[in-house]
Amino acid sequence: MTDQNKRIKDYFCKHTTRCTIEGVKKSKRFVGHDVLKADAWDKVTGEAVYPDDIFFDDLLYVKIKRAVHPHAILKDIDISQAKKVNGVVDIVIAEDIPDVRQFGLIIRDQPVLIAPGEKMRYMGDPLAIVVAETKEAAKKARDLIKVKVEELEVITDPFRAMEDDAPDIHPDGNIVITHHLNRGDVDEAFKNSAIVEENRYQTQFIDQLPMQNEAGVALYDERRGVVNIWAATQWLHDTQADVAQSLRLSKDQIRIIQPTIGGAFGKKEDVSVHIHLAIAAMRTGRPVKLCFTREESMITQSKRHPITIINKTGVDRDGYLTAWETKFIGDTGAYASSGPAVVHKGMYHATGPYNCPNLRGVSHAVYTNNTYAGAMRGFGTAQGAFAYEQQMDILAEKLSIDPAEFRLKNIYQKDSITPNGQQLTHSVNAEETIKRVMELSDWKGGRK
Amino acid sequence: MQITFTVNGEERELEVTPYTRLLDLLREDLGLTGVKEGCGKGECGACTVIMNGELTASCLVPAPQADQAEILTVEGLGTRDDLHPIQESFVEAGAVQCGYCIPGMILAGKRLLDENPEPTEKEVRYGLSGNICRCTGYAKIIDAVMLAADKLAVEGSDSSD
Amino acid sequence: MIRKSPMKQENRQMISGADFEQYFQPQSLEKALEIKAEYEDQIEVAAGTTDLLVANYEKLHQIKNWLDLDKLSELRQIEVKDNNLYIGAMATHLQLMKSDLIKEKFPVLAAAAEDVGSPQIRSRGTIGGNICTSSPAGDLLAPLLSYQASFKLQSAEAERIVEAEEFFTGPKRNLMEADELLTEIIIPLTENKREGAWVKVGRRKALVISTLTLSVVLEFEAEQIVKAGVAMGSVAPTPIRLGEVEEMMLGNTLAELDYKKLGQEVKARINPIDDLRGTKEYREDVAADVMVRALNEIERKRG
Amino acid sequence: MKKFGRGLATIMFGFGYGEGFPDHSIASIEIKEDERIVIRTAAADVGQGVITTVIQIAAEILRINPNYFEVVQGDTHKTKNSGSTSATRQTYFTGNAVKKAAEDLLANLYHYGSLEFRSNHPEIAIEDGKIYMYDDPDDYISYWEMAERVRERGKKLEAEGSFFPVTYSPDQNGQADKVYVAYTFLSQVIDIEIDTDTGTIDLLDVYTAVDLGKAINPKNVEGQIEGGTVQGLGMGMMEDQVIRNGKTLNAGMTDYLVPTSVDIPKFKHYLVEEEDSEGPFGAKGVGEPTLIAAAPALANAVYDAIGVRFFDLPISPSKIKKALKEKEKEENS
Repeated sequence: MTDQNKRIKDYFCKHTTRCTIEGVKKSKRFVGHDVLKADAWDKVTGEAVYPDDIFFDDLLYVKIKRAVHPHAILKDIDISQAKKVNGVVDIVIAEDIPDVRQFGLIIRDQPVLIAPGEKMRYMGDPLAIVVAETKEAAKKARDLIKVKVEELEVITDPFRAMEDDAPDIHPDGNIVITHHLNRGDVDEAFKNSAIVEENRYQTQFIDQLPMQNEAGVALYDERRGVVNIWAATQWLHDTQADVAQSLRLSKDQIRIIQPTIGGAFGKKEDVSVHIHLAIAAMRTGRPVKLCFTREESMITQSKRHPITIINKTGVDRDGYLTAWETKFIGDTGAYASSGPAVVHKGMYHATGPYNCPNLRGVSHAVYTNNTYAGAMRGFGTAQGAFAYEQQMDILAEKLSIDPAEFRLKNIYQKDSITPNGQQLTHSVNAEETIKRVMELSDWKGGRK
Repeated sequence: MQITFTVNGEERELEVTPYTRLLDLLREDLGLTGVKEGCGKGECGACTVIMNGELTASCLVPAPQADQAEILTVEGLGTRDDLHPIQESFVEAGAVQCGYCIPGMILAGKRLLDENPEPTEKEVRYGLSGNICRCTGYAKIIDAVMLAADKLAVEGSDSSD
Repeated sequence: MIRKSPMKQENRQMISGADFEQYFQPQSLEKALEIKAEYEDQIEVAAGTTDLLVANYEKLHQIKNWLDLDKLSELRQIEVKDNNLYIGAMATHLQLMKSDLIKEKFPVLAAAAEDVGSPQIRSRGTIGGNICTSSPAGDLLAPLLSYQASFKLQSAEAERIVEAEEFFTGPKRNLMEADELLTEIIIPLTENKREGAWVKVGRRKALVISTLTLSVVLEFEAEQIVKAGVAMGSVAPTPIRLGEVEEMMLGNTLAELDYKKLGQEVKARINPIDDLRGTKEYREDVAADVMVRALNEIERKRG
Repeated sequence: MKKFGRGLATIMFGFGYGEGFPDHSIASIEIKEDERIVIRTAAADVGQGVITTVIQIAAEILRINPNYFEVVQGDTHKTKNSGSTSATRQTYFTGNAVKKAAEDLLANLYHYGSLEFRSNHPEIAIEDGKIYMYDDPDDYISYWEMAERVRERGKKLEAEGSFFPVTYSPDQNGQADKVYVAYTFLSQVIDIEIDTDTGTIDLLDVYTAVDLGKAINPKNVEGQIEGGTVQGLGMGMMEDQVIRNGKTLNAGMTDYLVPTSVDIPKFKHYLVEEEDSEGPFGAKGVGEPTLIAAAPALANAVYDAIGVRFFDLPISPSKIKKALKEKEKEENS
């Protein structure tokens, strides 16, 4: 363990990446050149410290007892058996932390722990924080926690969630947010279109699956009143604020230090281990560690939104888009997370990079009892592209035009107007990307 | 129970329990945190080590089965100032993004090149097929292993001179 | 405010919370069988542990008794005796795929071993483990059925030989008794020319549990098929051998077979389910088509 | 039988948070006496390479080898807000903040240099960590020495830069003058083969052209294209977290599948570099756009191969096989 002691000191500065890259290279230009990655040396030698690589002597291990049903009222939680497991140091339930507030990226709708009388809304909801001397003791105690619940209707589908008689998952109803897009006269334009094509698209839940699961270590510096948290986040200061407000501390009392981050892709925007670690560290006065398993990570943390997209697209005889009507209904699961931004960002990109003067759209982000959906690379627009780019191919075929030609006819140019009415004043080289990819792939036209 | 094994050329004697995985033993008892846990079920390759000459998922080895074994982790390959040619290739090919899969990838690449010093691209792909990477799309990692093959070939011919 | 835990002091003893009692690592088969006889189903058998540690992930500390066969090098042999191939139960997938003997005499088994999981799994996972786990998706199982393998089950008191076909009784179930260990896999050799084909279908190209496997092994005297082994995995509660389809092929030459019809016969005799890896309908349709593919491959190999 | 198919998709992505959301990054750079140049930013490097990007930008402006740089990142108590590593924004936002800080620092090197050499700015040369008069390169002051002299003046050789462009919140019709700071465009052609026996897709080649303004580090951009595309292809053909009645049936990597090294296609890239964006050196972000075209291009390629459109993701072997059967029935009747 002496190796570890030696390293503990380094963790306060391990977030520093020393650039050893260019060595003897004499070039005076660096932008536009393949400068080797500054962090690669640490990563190819195994020296890079990721959150779960941090150890302290006297370290305690944390496990979280999670929901037993996707939608149920917690009636009773019994930790008496769990407390008897040798090596258990603390088991925290909601009544132990009455002042702690809900957290969340955009809407603070996520509870830190579910209290009796409150609802669990998906399988990842936390019921208790178990802290023990060993991982095994923590796991054993977690599995001995007994829970009684009153089961409610499980809402699995946003369309069911939007029905009048569906139970409310959150007090303000199941539609988190609605956005609209309106430009020009869509109805008139459809009437004058040569072809109108309407299709319904459906995307799926996707896990960002960064190779490193959520993990972290925390240590409470009682003298200064500062909780040090070593854990990944994509937005350091926002996570700091979210944790601080939840624990009713000042921002300065939460210090987050990023170890090396083992991938994120949107999954590490939300709070994961941070608040529970802070609570465990403050209550025990000892360093604490919490690492999610892959299963826990998949069940508990955010997903890519499944979005139902209904696209109705009109085109004139010459192959120019005339009108586009779209609906985006996104399943944001049990909590809002980035959902209130994701679904309509998808809609704002509903037409792809194509000129279309008449446009109507509506988007809803809807609560269900599924694992909550949040940010993932593409942020609603990946789902949208699956729909709009198939619309384009379908229309091209009906018009008997090469799909690349059809795109070139409609592609944005400088001064084109986006669905939001934004005039594109600079850096609009979409047409060139089509021409270049045609060249690169030796494109010879459409379907054989 | 007591086990004796060789890690990165150094003989170690350790007290273990059967529910300790080789992964935990290496990371927690020996501080070799270049061995990573990505799934705990042999489905991702992040915990790959070379055990008795073969690629092994250290998350699927109970510690007592490591008794008498010879184990190589990424820490045993090269250091920051003296990289092994395959580590160097990963740096130069731009194969490293988040880096979490990289120690396992490097060992998979090394095992492949030990057996097959002049692999085809297809053979490299199969050699790395037990290691999941979510960042790079594998292309630059495959490049890195091909580059390492070239470097090792040159090195080999130099030393035989 | 977060208050300090009242439990903090009283519980500071260093203790694991683990339930483990015994770990046996016998040096001889005889000793292993004794231990198995004593503990019966109260002990977990550890071979390559690629299934055991997955099944017990996060619960390893709850395994009370371990019987580790790792030191039984006698169970890692691959050899020919009396016109039979004997494979020790502890032989790994890697051993199988690299064995010249198996590549030459039982190429379908070698090919299946090469398709198991990943290099990391193949170096540790054993043929005995694959058999004893008895998953309908176990990659070696269909080839073992089509080569008409049998398994030697030993207890401290007795031993018996069981045909592979009879061994599997349900998903992850087999007819091993609690005091028995699988020690050897026996596959008959033949003087006849034998040709086979292996098909593994999965949702990606590596590191994947099979959606369906097919193993076809035909034995020829001149051009005539005199023996046939057609077996599949992941299309029924156990890996299955399709005896009726084999019957239809016997006595014929390849040229006399209607491949497409045989595909339909295969499809009619399997009973797959819908699961995450594929639908029932998918497995049925693919089974028919890959049977045709397998027969074409055999025809091509025979030139 | 194998059936070849080719599909095209073109996408756009408005990056940055946009929509009037306060979106900014703050960074600082300090030249130290001990031959280090320290960049401080809270921008999270999740593997994409922002550390390297900001070093390249600062090295370019400050005319000194990247070797001297050290990046302090990811500590709430040592850095100021850089915004999130999301929305494809770090190269553009933190890149600009670092560039501004570096420019401020360079200007101050000239300022203090002109004081030391008692000369005008145009007479001073700055390169390779040295400040000197054009007519006497041997009589130079190193950056490190200058840091010391500036300290003696009671100041630090340090600068902070921020980037805080304006966007506007859309009205109830979704309309505003500037909703996103800029858009990245990307076109991709994907070639596949479908095995009609098994309904599985073989990925052959992927061709990509991306309008990214300027590649600060072309190799890292390629890494983004390859990684993003493979994630997009995973979305297109295999990834699916199955949640039934609120419970995930495939939690874990045994049955939640992402592509392996044997599943991926070969790549060819073209970078459209007009250097016409307001990002550093004309750069735009590429992180997210590299994922987006893959699934639709794949869907279009599947249609090209077998004449069936799929409106649900992922396009799994089960769905393809069923569609092939139905199509065959249709054609026979």
